[in-house]
Amino acid sequence: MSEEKFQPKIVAFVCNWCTYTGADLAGTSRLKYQPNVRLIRLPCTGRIDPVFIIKAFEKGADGVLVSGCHPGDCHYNLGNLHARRRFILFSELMNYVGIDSSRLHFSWVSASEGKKWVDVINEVIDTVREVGPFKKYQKINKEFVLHE
Amino acid sequence: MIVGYYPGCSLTGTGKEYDMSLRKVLSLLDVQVEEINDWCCCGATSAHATNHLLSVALPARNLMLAQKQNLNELLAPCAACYNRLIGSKHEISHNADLKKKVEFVLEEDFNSSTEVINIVQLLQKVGKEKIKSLVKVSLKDIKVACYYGCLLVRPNAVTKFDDAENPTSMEDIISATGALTVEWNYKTECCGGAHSIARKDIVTFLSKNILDDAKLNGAHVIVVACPMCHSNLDMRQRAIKKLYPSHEEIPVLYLSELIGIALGLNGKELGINLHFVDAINLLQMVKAEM
Amino acid sequence: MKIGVFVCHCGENIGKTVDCATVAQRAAKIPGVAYSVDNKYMCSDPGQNVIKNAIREKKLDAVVVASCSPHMHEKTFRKAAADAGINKYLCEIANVREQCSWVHDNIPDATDKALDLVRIAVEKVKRNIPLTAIRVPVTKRALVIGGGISGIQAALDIANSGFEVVLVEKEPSIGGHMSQLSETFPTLDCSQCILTPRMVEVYQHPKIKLLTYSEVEKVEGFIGNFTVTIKKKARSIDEEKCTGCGLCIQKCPIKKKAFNEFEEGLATRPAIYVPFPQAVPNIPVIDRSVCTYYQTGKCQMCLKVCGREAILFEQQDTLVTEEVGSIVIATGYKLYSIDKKPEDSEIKGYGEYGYGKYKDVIDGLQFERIASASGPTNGEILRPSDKTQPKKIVFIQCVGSRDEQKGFSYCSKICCMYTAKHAMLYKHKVHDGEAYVFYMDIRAGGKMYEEFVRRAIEEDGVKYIRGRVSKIYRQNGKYIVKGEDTIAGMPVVIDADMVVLATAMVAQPNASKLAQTIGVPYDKYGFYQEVHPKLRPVEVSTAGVFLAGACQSPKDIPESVAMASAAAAKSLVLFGSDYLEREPTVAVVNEANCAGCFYCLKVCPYNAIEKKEVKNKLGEIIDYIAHVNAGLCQGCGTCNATCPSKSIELIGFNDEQIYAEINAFSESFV
Amino acid sequence: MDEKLITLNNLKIFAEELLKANYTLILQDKQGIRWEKISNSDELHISSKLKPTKASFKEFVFSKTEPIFYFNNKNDGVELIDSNLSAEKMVFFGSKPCDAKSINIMSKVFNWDYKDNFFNTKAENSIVIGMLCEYRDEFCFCTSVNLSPVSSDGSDLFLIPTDENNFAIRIVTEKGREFIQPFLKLFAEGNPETTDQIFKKINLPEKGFESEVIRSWIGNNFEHKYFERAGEICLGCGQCAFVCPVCHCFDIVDEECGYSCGRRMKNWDACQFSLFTLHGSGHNPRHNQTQRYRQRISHKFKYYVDKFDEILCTGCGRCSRGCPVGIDIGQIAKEVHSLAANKV
Amino acid sequence: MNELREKAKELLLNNTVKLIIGYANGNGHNRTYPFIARNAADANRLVFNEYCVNNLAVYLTRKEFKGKGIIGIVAKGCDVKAIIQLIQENQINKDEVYIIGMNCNGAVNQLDNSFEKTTLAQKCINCTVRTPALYHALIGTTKDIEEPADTLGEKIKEVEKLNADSRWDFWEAQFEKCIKCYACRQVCPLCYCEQCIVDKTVPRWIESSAHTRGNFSWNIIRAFHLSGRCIGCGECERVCPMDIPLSMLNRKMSIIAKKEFDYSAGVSLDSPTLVGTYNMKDRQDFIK
Repeated sequence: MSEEKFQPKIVAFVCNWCTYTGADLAGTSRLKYQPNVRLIRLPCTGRIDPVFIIKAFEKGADGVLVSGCHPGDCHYNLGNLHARRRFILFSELMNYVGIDSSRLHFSWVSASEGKKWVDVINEVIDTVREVGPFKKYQKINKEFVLHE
Repeated sequence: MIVGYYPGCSLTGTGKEYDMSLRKVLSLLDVQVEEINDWCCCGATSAHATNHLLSVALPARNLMLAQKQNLNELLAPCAACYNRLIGSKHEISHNADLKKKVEFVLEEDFNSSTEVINIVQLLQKVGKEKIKSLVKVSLKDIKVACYYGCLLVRPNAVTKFDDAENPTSMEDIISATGALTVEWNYKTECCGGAHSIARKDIVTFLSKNILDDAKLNGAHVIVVACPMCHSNLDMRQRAIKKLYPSHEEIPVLYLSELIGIALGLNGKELGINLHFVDAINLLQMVKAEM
Repeated sequence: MKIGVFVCHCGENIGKTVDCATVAQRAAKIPGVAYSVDNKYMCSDPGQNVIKNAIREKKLDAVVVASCSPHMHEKTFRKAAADAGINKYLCEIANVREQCSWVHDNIPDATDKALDLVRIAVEKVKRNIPLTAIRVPVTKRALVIGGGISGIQAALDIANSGFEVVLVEKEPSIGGHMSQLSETFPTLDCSQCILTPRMVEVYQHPKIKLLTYSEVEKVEGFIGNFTVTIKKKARSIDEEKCTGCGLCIQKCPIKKKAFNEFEEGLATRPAIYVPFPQAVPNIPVIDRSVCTYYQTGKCQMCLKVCGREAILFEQQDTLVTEEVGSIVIATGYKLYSIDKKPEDSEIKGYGEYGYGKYKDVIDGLQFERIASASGPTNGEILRPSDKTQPKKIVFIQCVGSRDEQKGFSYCSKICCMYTAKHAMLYKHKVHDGEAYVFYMDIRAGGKMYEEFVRRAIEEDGVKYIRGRVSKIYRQNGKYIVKGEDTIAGMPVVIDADMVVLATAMVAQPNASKLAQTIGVPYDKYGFYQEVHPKLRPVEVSTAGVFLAGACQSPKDIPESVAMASAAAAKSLVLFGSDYLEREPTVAVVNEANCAGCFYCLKVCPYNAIEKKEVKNKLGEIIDYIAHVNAGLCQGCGTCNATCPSKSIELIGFNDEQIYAEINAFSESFV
Repeated sequence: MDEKLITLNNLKIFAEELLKANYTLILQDKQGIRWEKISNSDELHISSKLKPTKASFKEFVFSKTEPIFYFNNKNDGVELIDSNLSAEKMVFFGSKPCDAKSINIMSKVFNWDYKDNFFNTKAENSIVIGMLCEYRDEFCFCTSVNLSPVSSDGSDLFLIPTDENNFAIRIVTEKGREFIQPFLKLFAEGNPETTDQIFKKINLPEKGFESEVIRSWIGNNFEHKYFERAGEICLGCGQCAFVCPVCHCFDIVDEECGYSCGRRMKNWDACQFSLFTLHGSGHNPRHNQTQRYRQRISHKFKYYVDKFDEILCTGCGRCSRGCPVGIDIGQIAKEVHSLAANKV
Repeated sequence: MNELREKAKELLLNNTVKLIIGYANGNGHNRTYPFIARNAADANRLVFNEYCVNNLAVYLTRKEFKGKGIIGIVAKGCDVKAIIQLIQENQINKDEVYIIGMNCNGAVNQLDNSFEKTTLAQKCINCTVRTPALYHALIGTTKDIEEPADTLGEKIKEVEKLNADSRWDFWEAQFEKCIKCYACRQVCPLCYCEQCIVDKTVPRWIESSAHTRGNFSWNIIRAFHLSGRCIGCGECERVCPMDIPLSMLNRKMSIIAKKEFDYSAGVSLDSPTLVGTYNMKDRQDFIK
């Protein structure tokens, strides 16, 4: 009997103009990807605060993806550039405290890259599946959980 | 500076003066060459005409040998060797299936990080300033036509070196010796290449066009960086003369030989005496010894 | 709060992979959901009525529609909600089609995911607040940047509708590239004959303010309310006094020195000059880089001969500020400069063609000037090197275009046509001449275009060779063109007297700078990026800015003119109302908590954050805190994410809403 | 008074037995930071000369954070679920008199009207094995708050080192007696008089102030300008309260456990935080730090005494040792005392 | 010391400053504590020596002092870095502070509350601002000091060498200890928010409960909010009652800022801030 495959939970924070639209395009093109991801639509990667990512882990995510427009494509011109700098700092910090790039992913997916979206999301899911459930975070999430 | 050295078959045979001159010049330029042990055929000519996998696996083996000798850079003086080595590396890294096959043949993982370079690239790394500082014999009186042939800069996407249609890197290096380089039109035209043996008529005709244009534009000498080019342009001049009696001979030197002259080496040391077309006049022009 | 959930089957589109009935049933258990139902087609009239009736009958406060992407029908459903009497911002969409049913095929997984998406939307909508659109007044005045045919057309269309236009041209005269052309395809009518009346019309139009020799320096504000700073470069001429008599130009002692831009270097001009005889305005300009007075302090010949004392050597650049409501960018193109590598070293030149080295290897615009009756040869086809008539001429298409090696993969679109035109003009003027055209493909899509090319081949005997040229070199006074005829499968060598290269149309060299000034996205080639390639081809992502002509991509004259009129129409749509309604999703500052570090101000792409004074009871300023100018804010939320204390929040996507959305995941994860 | 003797070796065996009997042993950690549970008698590390840990063992009876109940938000209403009370039996081993007293002091506030079961359950399940204290530094002032290094007040059992390898152990409470009963075989009989001799030799910290003087002065000098200077450098962190063995203020917050369910948490709070008294309206009755600092002094030396006849301070000196800006409560009390004495 | 007192007296007497934030001696022990001098008598109590570890810049943004006229402050080079950062972040007006800059020969390491051990503080190793970068008056002289090894840098490298799981375990053990007393925040000159994100209740991004999850979020976000802003005074680590090695976080962020953006906080009034600016060339190899 083969063991059931671990189904990771991925939260994706995406910008409305590029990645969300790119994900729509994947749908319109009837491309298929694994269903383990839930998107949260934001106006811009500039809106994505590191606390969102931490909160997603606190809520049980095994992996997080942040995705927005390629530099130069930002609907708001600069939002993604500020976000990029922010996430250089934050991803380094997360890596330092033990949340490395196998759980925390970043991508630029434009509105026309439906295929890339599918590739990125499958890659993220596969990578997280490989490293398994985020037991380390689950342990601290379970402190004070009521066992019935 | 230490650089790996892949001589290939030509440099041990018809092109041995290329090997001689190159080793001498590089030692003057403080470049140590480390020949890769147990190297084999680069896969040019026969292999890549008959068996694609073989033509990739042969250079792959050589690259892995270089890797094992911890060589960061591998010099392939022969343009054909250069082309095979760099081309195979490119192909393997862009084709996972091929990589698997090659690894099966090699019986090891292919993970080459060695950079394959040609002689012009090596001299660029050495630097014009360095060459200039060591020049003993000024070549300011001679005019040089730089002949690139087909393999040195192509395919551009793989070599990522110079402009395939209008290369100028050799001219730039030669300017360090003080020699003048002429603007001419046949620097990338075909010399007939491997037809040398089977279709002498084609080679004679194509080579003649190249030699003529060089002369027409005032060159005293043609400089090449490929043993095949050299053999066609140098060896075929007698045949040309038979067909076109008015043909005047023009010496064809390897890039290393020309630089060797400038660095004060004599003709014999550089193997210039081994050429079919005499270069004695050229050497006299710069008052260099044969 | 009573929330209604409406799950759409979208026919089979959603229904076949998402069990919509189950989603609706399970959604009913979500705290706050008072009503939940599925329907075959939610966006249809009956479907919308289901929503409207439920809102009225169940007294719903907010609705969630699980359907296609919000980009598709958010507006539809928000309107339906509004029709039924709730604020339209209390309607949220769960995207269960594009991001669920269409991309997954396992029904249980897709159904679970759909329910999650519904739950996320429910949690968000619980925290939505009723909003009203922001109204901002519209300045009914347009700025047109670029005075080529596109700019001229856009300016005239807007002005003729009764609105003021400011037309800015960086050169001393309007007219653009079209004024350099000899004849135009496919009719072969004289370019200047059709253009110059338009130029004069612009000049005389009471509603058009023409600023030539000027450049846009700074653009502030937003749709309907732009403030534009324009630099008027010093002409060294008093424009009020100058009558355009031209005496100064005749008397200028350095006639043969300066590079003549208009003639593409095929002729020279004096230091004081008008670019061409029909220039508008007909006012000269002094080229200070060559003028003897500016170089040595002596001469002043122009000043001496000018009866109107219109020469102003001390004139300075001045800055002009204009208030406009819309901006039309019509900055056009440049020809790919083939003689040297562009600064961006990724792009390689065509050294093998010898442009720049051989005087008789010229580009298309130079040929236009040679063929033009007002050009340096008065329309006679003479080659630049020795002014003899070329008997054999080779035209090469796609020089730069469609050549990834040189950095431009795109087709320049007009070269097939103008090369045919050039060959034809040549054959018309040199009857015994031979014309060869090397081409890759003939792309003659357009009214009467294919016929035009056929005419060149069949009636005028132009020889078309399908293939590329590898090398051009000089031998015995001839230009040896070596190429390949791919149809015959043979190499071709032509000993030509002259070669014309149809070089690529590329973006203006400073296109990216202007783009950044205005806030317009641009593609990797530097062409401005439209919002949607099909449905919104003249708009850019910055609202109120429109594109016309070749600044967007290579275009011919009729396309440029059509696009210019379209851009004008878009401006007029804007001017059709006194107020603009804008999405109210803007940032607001929690003034009690703002510490005034102003990181928000630093990251705001729109300069929408201002420093607001905080005063004590005595009226003394005791602190500064951030304040959002809602007119400028576009709602990106970068400030919100940057603010360490979250004292600035983006309405519609505030922290509480996003928190609730993230939290909505946990059930599926616990 | 009952007194027993025990060797160091047997003390270890005693610890071993306690672990076997499912007691949780809690000791000062080796880094001097806080008290920690040990799982092995080899880790038994006690000495009368140890410096007090930065934090007291308060967190074991009054948790820094704990759920008081859970809730489940459903479409048809809210379901409440009680929190489990821990029945862990805890032994605080080697507590200094200034720590040992803390449970008694806090017990008063947790029982004066509402009986706080969270505290009481833990307190009832706790055994405090106090120990004579031979540590002194300039921050110690137990004698000024009516305690002393030899006080067994608050301890159930009290250890007195007689030499390097031997201890006397005094049975202080009935609870202590019951607790030790099963293990008596490890103990020999002792003589209280010998240990009294030891007590006499112990060097006591100098008494710096009379707490009663402080109490009455504060009552009459609420607006005294002394407080303005005393508290002006306070940065408003909660360290003093959190390391204090008897500070017991807490905050109540809700947090999620998952989607639409959550728990109500009881968390430590501190009167030095500006949020401590912030009203929902935005009004803050103690709007500056000096007022907050005055509150701290007043609560410790007056209000608690008025209400419970107990000083809310054991003189352990932790808050002064740890204060980021060096505010020394013993010093301040001394200054207040001299203000009172000089009738300023 | 006399020079400082004289200068302080002069400033107070001629009303250049309203008050001076400085250091005074404790009672009997070596430690000094922050002291507000308002008159000449107060000025005579001011001291400056190697025990003056506190970063007094924290007081500049406090409501009790801010906006009530020019404040004088006795500041070491590192404290001045904080002042520069505060000016850049619009927290204090450059014209409303009078910096009495102290040439500094290093502060002692507070291994013990009473400063009995006098090794050089970690923050003083490789100090580049022993003479402050900005001051109105400069007092004292610098002399050569012996610097111990940079053990903090070593510790960071050791943690970096661990694998991700072990890094997590290391930090989990550290953060578990946190009691949320917020001494780190209160003592930090750059934690000046009117309302800290941890105190924000709608929504509560960071749980205020002192359980490991809440502590993890708190310490991570604090480090993140300080990235590119922390000037490395080490006060947070010094005051942490639970001995959490906060400098290992903050120093790491400074190292990243230096490596990725060649940026150091508090160096100059004219340099742009790290967050709030961007560069087209910013690294993006971590972005797919």
